[in-house]
Amino acid sequence: MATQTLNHADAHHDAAHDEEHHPGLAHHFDNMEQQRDSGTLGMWVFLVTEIMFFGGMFLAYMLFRASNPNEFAAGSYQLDVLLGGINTAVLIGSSLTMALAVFFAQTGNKSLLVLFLLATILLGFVFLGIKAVEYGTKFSHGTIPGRNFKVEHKKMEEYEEHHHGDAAANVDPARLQMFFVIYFMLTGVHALHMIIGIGVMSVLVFFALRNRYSPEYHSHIELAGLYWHFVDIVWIFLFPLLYLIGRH
Amino acid sequence: MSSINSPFDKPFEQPVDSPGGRMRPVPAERNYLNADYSVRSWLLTKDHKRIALLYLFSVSFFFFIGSIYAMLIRLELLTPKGDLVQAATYNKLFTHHGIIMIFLFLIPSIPAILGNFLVPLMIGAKDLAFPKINLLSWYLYMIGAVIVSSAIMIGGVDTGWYFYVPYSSNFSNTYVTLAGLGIFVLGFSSILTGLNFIVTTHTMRAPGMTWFRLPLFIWSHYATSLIMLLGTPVIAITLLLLVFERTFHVGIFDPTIGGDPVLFQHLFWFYSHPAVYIMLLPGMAIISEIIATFSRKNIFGYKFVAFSSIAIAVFGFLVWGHHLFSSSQSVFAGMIFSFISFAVAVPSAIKVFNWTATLFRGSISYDTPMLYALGYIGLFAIGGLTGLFLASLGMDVHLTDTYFVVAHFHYVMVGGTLLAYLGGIHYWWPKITGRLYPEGWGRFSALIVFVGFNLTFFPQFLLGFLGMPRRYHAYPPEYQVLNVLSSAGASILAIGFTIPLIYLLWSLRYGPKATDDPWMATGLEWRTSSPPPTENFVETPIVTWEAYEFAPQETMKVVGKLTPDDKPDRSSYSGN
Amino acid sequence: MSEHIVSKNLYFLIFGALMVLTAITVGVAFVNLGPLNNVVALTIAVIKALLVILYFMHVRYSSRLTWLVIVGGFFWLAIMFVLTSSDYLTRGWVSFTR
Amino acid sequence: MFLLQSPVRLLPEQASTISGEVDALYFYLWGVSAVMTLLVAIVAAFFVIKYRRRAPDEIPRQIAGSMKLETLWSVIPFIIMLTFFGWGLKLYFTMYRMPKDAMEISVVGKQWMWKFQHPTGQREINELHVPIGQKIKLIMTTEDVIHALSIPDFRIKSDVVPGRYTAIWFEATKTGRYHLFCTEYCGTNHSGMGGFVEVMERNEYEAWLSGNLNAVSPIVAGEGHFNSLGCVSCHSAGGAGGRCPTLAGIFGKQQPLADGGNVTVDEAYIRESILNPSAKIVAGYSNIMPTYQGQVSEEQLLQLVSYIKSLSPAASNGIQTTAPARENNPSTGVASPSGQGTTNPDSLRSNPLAPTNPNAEAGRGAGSTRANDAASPGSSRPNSSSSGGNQPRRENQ
Repeated sequence: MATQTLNHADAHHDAAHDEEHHPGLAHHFDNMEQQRDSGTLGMWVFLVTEIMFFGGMFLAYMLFRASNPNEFAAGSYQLDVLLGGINTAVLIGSSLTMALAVFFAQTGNKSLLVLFLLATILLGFVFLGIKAVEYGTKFSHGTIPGRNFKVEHKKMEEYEEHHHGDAAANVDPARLQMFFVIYFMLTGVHALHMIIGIGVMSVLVFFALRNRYSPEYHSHIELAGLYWHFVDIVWIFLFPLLYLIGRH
Repeated sequence: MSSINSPFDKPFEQPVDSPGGRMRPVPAERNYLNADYSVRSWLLTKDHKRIALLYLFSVSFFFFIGSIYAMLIRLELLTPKGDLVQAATYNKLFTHHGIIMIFLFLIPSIPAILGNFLVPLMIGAKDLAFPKINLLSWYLYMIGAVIVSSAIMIGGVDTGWYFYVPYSSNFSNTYVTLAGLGIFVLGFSSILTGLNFIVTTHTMRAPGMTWFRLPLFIWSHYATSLIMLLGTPVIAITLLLLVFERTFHVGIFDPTIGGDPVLFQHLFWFYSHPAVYIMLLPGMAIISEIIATFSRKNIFGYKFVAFSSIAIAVFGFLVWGHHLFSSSQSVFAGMIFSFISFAVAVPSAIKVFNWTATLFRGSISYDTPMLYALGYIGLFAIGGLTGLFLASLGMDVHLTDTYFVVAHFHYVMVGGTLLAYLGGIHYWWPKITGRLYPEGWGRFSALIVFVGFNLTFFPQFLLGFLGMPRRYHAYPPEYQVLNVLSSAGASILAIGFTIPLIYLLWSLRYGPKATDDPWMATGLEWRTSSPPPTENFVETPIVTWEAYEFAPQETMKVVGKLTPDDKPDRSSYSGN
Repeated sequence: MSEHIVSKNLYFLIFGALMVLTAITVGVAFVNLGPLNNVVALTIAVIKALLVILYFMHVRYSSRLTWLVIVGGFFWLAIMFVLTSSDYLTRGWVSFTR
Repeated sequence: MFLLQSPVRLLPEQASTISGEVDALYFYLWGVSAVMTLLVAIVAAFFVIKYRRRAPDEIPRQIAGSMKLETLWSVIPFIIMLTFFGWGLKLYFTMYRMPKDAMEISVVGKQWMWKFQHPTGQREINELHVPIGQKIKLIMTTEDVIHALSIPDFRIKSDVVPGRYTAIWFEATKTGRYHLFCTEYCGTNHSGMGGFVEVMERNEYEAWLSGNLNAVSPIVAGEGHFNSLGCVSCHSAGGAGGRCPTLAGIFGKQQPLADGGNVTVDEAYIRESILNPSAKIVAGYSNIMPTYQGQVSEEQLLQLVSYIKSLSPAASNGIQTTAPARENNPSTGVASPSGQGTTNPDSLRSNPLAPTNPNAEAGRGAGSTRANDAASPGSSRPNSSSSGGNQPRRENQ
């Protein structure tokens, strides 16, 4: 009879067989490597969907900036480049701490893993705090898109002074709003991703403290790292595109 | 039982117990259905087969809700005057019909039900790569469905399923925001399903299951998943922007403060055109399987059919602008989009020709799934070819937004996808439930569906060329006769959909028990018991035969011995 | 394929490079280069993103499949941008007055 | 046969110059589709019958595939599709490339009605009267949501998008009443947003125009807005531009911009310059113009555009009404509306195309069921209900 049956363990490498008993191995995977590869691929595929998600807003940014260049420059001028710059540094710093957390997960150093995860969370909160301050300023000036949108006249005058004599630099206040729509949508969705990331990382700290991770099994940390770095990359593009146009 | 059988042991090795080989009694054994009967074991299951059944119930429910809306629409259109319902109500009817059928039925139907059930079985895996995410995707589907349903129940939506701004953002007084959020959530369900399929196909294949030994079902689902992953985020952000615009009046799509309504159309169709292929490709997946099994032939030009799925997925992303030919899009862009739209027709044509060629010198049986598949080929050919009318720039100007478009996409969606879905449900019914459905009733209802479908939608081509616009509550009296024909067909179609519902439910209790492989098919899913055990296979299968290898016994390879080319290492995907 | 462990020093090096590039991009923004401002800002941003992807996200040491996934993602983004622009940039080509 | 004798039509009227071309493509497409579908269906049916299963366990000989066949059935359909593409493209250019010598009618869509204004100033709602044998260009926009204007018997259609101008043109070849639909879903009464196009003989059209004496041409009306909004104080129409660019003679020309680019002055640019003046500043001028967003309606905008176009005689589209209007109302001072209603029909009459147009139904309409009642001159007056197909079709409102 042309029937093939195989002893389960024979189908796999010996190494795989050893790993079968790892508590972190889900029942439907053959071995840890298959499980880790699946997780990594899954996270990358998820990040691709994130690229497309932010991509829609970047497309809107591109088209509206192309049709309202002066308004975008003027709007950008009204953002605080210092706070934006600090936030960029904070986020890059948090990427470093995240990378180090992965490093210590790989090398099995539990206390440093927890420390750097906490550092990442802390930097995340610093970023969100600064962002909140920026949002607060805009709220207090009424520069919030919507029916009650107000132009911050002081900043506008500064901007016009900065560009005095340049005819093309005049700004239609109604369309200035479009910059702030894009600004709030992009930074808001980005901040939402930060908050989710902080939440995920808090869970990881909890798991790490309960000794769940080892050099063999730490893909949660790696995947959270990939996500966090992605959020960092989005900001790397947002910073020059939102804060740095119209400065010269 | 349930060791791994080669595709051909049964017809040659085992005496057939009864004519047709259908009646072999299956010992009562543990399978995924009888493993646990508690409600909790269903609602918290991580078994892909049980999740598929959860999807089957919920998706079928919404299909019947959507059909009721369709019947009401056809009833209203019996007479030229808008006399059954008011205009505002009619607008809600077609909007609800569209939203339910597209987002709650067509998009999840085949991938989430049959795909979920079969992808792990066909590649010889125990489950999808992320079972919890799979369950999460069903819950997201249900949450999205509840949000959409509540929007419908508290007052409804009247924007059309495509939510064109500025009507949806600044003018409609209906529950657009709620419906938009519901579809946003449904989108995530779809993304997670796609993600699971992609990863599963890459990392979970059984030893020896190389890419070109995969059933074409898997290739098509892989292509479908690509679209789900790359397109759905864009509709998510588009709807989010719409909800923002509607809630805060921020003017992203409002021209009076520099916004652009056509940008919405670009973003919307960037997803929604490829979404057509989310609905179409899984249907093609089923047809490939059915044609092969019921003609006992390997699919003619396997690689062409496999890569045509990928080509459709890729080209499908390049053609969305053909929905904007008369929307003030630039003429140059129209030219590009038109050209690529014709290019996407080539892989579809390849599939149709290859299916037809597969029949050549086959051993063709006329079982219900095959009848649906043959109907599919004809109707999909008409649906696809009439799509070319709409891709042709000058022709589209006259036909767009008329009933011609309605007829065209119903030929593709109902004549194509829905027929394939019904064929697939019949084909895998023995595997899913362990029971056989009554064949005579199956053939009869397939015939009814075919006739009713053509009567419903063919007159709409004529109506469209005459100029009858879509979404019209009342219409000039000279269009009445064709509309009456269409409504008459719709009632026949409704009967055709109701009969399978009845006899399939009947078969759950009274249907004869199914053997492991009632059709003498080749896929791995037939190499395990019907219904399969929770872990799918008692032993991990090792694949040494090609897809659809209906080889006569004497030329068959010795099954079970790995040749040097067959890499048993499942994770061998990485790096090659 | 066992996983590659990147050394700590490399992480610090990348971090330093990212900070320097941030400083440069801010500095350049205050100099008027005309349309070149955008080019410079985006080029620096792309370089920074590449550094993060290649080293912090270990893609330099990852399988070809990972590369394919990433390249595919950005390719699809490009499709969306290019084809949408093909409408917006050519609106004036056939004007209604001609 | 029942279908052919009943009031049911299976084909739309061919009532414009492009109808025939569109129909030719349509039948070509159906022809190819029918051949291909039948080919697949017949071959499949033949196989299905010939190779039906004869024994329950038979396994046919397997066939892998054929590179030759695959190539054949990829390349041949693609070549056929290229003909679809080319023909469709040619037609599309015909439809959307506007003729120079067209009469311009402005169209404003609004939930749920169509508002038309003739070059001589007559306004209509949901009815459009046009002369036969005359190229007519519709310049369209909307006050609220997206609509689409469709005249199936002319095979033309275009979306009408807020914030933009779109245009379609046609030349009617047959008198009669033709449906006019809104085909882009626009809200509750979408299916009620439509009416009829009444194609009339030239002399009847003139009679119809002269029945409406107190009409003000859009150019004159536009000039009125030009004065009352204060545009004239800066953009003095005579051409003595100081702080602002002169508007005389600019239409259709390239204007250099302050940021180094160029812009062709067309309807869309004039509109944008009124509503968003800072968007494209002409080189050498400052951005001092205030926006008129919210101060002018879409109809007033269209009239302003007409007026500014009339200042550029070379580029204006050579329609009969433009030149007399400007000559009779020199751009100084307010126009006299009384002169308008009479001048323009005169100018129309002087048009060589004006007398009775012989081409109406001579060579056309063989297969149409509606030609008979629609074509006779007497029955083509507004509101003359003729065949079943021409009855006013809505009950509500």
